[in-house]
Amino acid sequence: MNVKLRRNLLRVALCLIAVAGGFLLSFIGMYHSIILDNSEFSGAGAVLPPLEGLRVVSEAEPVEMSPGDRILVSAKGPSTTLVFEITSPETQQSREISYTLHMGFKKQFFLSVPAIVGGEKDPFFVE
Amino acid sequence: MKKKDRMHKGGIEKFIANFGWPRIIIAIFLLLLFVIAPFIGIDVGTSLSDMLVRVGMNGILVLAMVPMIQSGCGLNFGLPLGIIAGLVGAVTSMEYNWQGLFGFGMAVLFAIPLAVLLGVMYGYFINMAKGDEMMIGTYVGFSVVAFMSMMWLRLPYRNPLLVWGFSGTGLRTTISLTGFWMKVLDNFLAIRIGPRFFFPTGSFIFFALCCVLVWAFFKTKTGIAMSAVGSNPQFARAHGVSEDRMRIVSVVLSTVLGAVGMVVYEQSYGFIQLYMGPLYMAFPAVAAILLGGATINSATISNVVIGTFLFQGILTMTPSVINGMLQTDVAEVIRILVSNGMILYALTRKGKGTVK
Amino acid sequence: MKPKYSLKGALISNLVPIVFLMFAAFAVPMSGLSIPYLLHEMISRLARDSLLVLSLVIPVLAGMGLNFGMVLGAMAGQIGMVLVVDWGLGGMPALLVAALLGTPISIGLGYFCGYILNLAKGREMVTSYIIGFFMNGAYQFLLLYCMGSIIPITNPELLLSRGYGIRNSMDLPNIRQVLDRLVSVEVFGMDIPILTFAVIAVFCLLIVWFKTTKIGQDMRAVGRNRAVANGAGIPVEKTRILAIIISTLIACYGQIVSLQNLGTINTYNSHEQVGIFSIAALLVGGATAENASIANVFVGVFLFHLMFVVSPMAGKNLIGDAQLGEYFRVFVSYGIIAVSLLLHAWKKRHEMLERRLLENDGKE
Amino acid sequence: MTNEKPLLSMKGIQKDFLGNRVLEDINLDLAQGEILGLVGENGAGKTTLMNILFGMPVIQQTGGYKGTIALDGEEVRFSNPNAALMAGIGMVHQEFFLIPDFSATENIFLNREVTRYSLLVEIFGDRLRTLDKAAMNERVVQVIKELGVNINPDTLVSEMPVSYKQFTEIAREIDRAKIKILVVDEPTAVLTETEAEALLAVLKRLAAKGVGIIFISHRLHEILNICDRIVVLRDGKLIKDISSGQSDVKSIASWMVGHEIGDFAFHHTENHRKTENFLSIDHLKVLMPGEAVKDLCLQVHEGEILGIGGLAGQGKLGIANGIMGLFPAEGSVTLKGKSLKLNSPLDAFRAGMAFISEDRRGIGLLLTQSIGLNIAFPLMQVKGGLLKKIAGLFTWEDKKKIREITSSYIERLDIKCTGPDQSVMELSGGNQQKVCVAKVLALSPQILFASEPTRGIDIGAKHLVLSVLREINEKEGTTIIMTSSELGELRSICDRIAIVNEGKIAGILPAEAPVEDFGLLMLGE
Repeated sequence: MNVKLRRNLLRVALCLIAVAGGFLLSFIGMYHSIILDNSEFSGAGAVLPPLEGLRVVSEAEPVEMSPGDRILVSAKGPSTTLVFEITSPETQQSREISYTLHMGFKKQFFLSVPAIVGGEKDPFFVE
Repeated sequence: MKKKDRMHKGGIEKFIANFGWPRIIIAIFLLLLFVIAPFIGIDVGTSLSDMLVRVGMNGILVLAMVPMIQSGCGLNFGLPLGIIAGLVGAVTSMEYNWQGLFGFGMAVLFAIPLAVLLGVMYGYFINMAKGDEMMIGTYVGFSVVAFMSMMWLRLPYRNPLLVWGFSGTGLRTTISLTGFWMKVLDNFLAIRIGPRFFFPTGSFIFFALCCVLVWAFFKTKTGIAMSAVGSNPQFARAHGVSEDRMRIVSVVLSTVLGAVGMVVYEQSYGFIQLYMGPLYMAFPAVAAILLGGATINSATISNVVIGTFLFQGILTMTPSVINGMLQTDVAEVIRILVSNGMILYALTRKGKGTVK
Repeated sequence: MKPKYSLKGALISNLVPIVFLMFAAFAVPMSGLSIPYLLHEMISRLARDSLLVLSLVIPVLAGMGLNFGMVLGAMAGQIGMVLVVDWGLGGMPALLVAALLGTPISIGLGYFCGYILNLAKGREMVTSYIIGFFMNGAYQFLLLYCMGSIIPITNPELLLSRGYGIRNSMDLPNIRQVLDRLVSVEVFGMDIPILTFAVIAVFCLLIVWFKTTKIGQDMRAVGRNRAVANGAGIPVEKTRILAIIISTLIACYGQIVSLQNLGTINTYNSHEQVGIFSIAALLVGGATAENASIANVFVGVFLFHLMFVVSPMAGKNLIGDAQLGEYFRVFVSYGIIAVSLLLHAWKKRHEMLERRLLENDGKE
Repeated sequence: MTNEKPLLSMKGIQKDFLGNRVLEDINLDLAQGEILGLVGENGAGKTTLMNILFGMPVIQQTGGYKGTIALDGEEVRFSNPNAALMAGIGMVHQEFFLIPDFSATENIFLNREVTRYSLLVEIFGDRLRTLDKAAMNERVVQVIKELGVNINPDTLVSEMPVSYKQFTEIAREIDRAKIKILVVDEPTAVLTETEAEALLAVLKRLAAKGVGIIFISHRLHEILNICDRIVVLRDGKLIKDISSGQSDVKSIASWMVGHEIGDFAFHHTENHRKTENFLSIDHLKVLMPGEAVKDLCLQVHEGEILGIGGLAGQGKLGIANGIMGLFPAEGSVTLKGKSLKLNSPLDAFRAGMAFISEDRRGIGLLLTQSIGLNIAFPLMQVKGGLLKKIAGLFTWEDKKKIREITSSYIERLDIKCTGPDQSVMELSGGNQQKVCVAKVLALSPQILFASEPTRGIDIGAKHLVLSVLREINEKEGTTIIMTSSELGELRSICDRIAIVNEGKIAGILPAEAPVEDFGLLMLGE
């Protein structure tokens, strides 16, 4: 292989690496806004009521949510894990449900907490 | 017949060579704008008046480029010095509440001695910095504007119409000329046709007068010597003409013209803008004369007149036509691109008629 | 032969920094600002601006004077930042992606600028200055009219209310000081942004190393004597274009570093001031249009910003008018450029005359 | 002399330059290890010959050359200087082709640096190789040792004495891998005697190593001292090719200067008012680059035509330029007992002097302006003529008078033009020179300095200019001091001829003196 060809291949490769790196970095560095909604969710057949005694742990500060609340949390990177702590007001028993969201390059997500907790396959809702 | 044809063709080629492609393109473009205008609901009369008013307003500032270009000092980016003198003249005349043509005259009268003073100083700088005149001129101009900004705050002007109301000292950023000598030249013998067309006769007479004076100056012994310094400094020196002195004279002349031009500008504009206002005022004037076909080392009165008309025409017509068509306001961007593009074109062109 | 070094010579060649140092010695007590505060400010500003000023060194090496065209690099950096913000990136990846985006834009703009400067040899400074203005028009056109209409902008918060065009200013909440804070050390209650300084140090080393390469040597030769360099077969024009491209690139990265430190972008003003301030800082540091070193960069940024911070307060305490101090520092930054250029032009002419006379004596 | 195949052989070289034949059928051989002395007056064709050898662009731009050049028996035709360098022909320039702020090493290796591989080369190309300073310094030390001089490789060229600069240039040339021929153009002109000796020794050493050297010089003693063979050029022709043992200074001088009388012989009239001490020049020193005058004394008589001759670079042009205030001058110039203020062109004009500059396009004319303005300008600026007052206030150019006076000169000097308003740029060289003459005639000066008044103009114009000079000398009694490189021309028109050498008057001879005498004076023998 002659020198010129080798170098040009190397240069092209480096450019490609740079572009790929840019994508990778965008993937890692992108902030997404996740809108969590704690109101009644009507999915495929079932109707899930809002949750009481809900506490959300995300990448930001933990937040408590009352029924009907809607909050915005932001998350960075390709995926994030949300933890929902639900303390039943009657029994004072709490359970934790963690949910991993794969975000990709999409910027905004609308998530219904009752749907997640209720194990719905498609907890997204449309505004 | 054939021969005549050929001559005719040669004539066109020569004309193009003399006139320069950019000028022709811009002239055609301007003409096109005037043709399009009525179809998109723009009143040609108003546009034409706008353009004429702005020509009268800016003409002398453009003329202020000529002496320095002719003496080989390049484009006068130090125009703010003259402008400062014009501002001081105007403010001083207003301090005494002088009105009408008298107020205007006094403003010019106050401005000229200061312009001479600043011009001499600037001339010495320019002579120290042969070969780098334009860059240094720019920054000398900027420094003086910033320095005067401090002065505007401190100078003992007391007329309540001029100074800040609450402190009683320090000139306002924008001072209205209403009640002083707003549009005294524009309105002098002005011609009005219909409700929309207005011809600022006074300003044009004054502009023409200045042009004739500059033209005549270049026919005098000093003027001829000055051109000689510009086109071949060694020749001038070999014939006993002091290059440095001629350059200073040209700078003084340019600065005085700048000062007078500024007063004219103010009366037409109706406002005086102090502080950082004059910072970039040299650029449109520089662009206009270059658009008129001047180069870094040669400029004529016709360059001034043609350039001012074309430049102001573009500036008035392009925004309104484009706004009419696209509903966007790109005036500022077009102004920046046209004026700086023109200057760039001139800077990159190999100096015509220079002997190295 | 004349003696090579003398105290007087050293004083004269460092006249500008010495004057500024004296000015600072007078103005610092007048301002009433505390030394720790000033020190903190200076460290922060050194981190912010050094890279931008550093971008001016290479074109000086190539004999092209002070590259006012560095604002093109700043524009490229800003375009990168705007896009990154729109895409919702944050943290270090955002800075890196902005730099990746700015790189091809800078190379393109640098090539354009270098090409034009080759057409205007001997008038490089004033031409690069006008190129800056000219491209500012293009920049405004791109951001005000193309973004949001031709170039998709998804984040409506960035756009003007009319639906296209970028807003006048934007906050960078997820980018603010990410580089500064990633690795920083606290000394006497001051955060020292180690990583930022490390980046600056890397660029300094690159420049030092660059001078030891063939291309660096070619640039020096082109800068010292174009005719001889050309005669020796060095591709003069290509070398000059390269110098401008490198300058534009460093300015692009410098602007990105500067913006992350500030945490906001003034979309239409940030870059305009960059050129004037950087050049003033370099000149204050004792550089000339023909000679600039890395030491000039740091001394210059320090002194210039010291004056910048101190003079409004000093003005206020001395005359009772902060606005006056404000104008004073504008006056000083323009004035210093004017005076430095003037001294430089004057010196150049005298040296030329002297050399001519010396040549004559040599023949005796 | 060796019998082997010559290293360089130029055959039938012929070159026309704008219709003028500047070289005619030159045949020249150079053997290995031979030092060839090339002598000739300025303009004899030495430079053109060397330019052809080097493939300088200027040769192609003016239509190439005829004839063949063979290097080691192989025909070559270089299209650019670099090709010549690659083929092993080096040149040491008269003006130093060095960067003053660079060290000796950096200059010697300019664009030929020894470099090392670095990783970034793979990405950014070979120009990112790093310099190997140590290797370069080592090689420089070696080369300098070869030359037998003592230069520190790190010394900046600007801090070197002149001779060291020359050595640096030679070092650069011999460091090129396969130098075969070295052309040295007037190397000793700027050197002191000891320095020159050292240089000659170096050249001899090089020749002993087999390098062929072409040595161009005006110092005939040096030529005779080191050259094996001497070639004399005159007016583009090869006059003599002789081994140095068979010639002497005197014969070389006469070959160079030639015997022919100039084209125009004017009748010498003897009715001048020869006032002694009309214009006396004492200890004049002029700092004119390339033409410095050093401590020159000269007496000019009233009404004479005094010729000033000498080789280029000796200072003959500096005299007029210095007195007319174009270059810084010291000393005293007295006109009719009155001392003249130096360094002031205006005072020189006011004292009744005028000047036709040798630099017609640079100093003599405003190229972009009209003929009328060019002719009127000095009169207007110096004497305030051709002006009229308007309203008693403004002095304005008097267009009508300017036209009149211009038309009269156009007629008198037969200036071929469309009218007084035509720009001077559009005229031919000869007509431009006529405008220059008209310009000074309009001043009707007492003393006229004419520097190279016929340089670069055609024969018709030449004759006209010379006869006009003669005419005003005879009719108006104008004292003329004419500087020219053409001895024949001086001899045809002047009463006396002063020869300048190394910034001083070498001697003054009547125009009728034998040519050899002039030649010897010129060469400072």
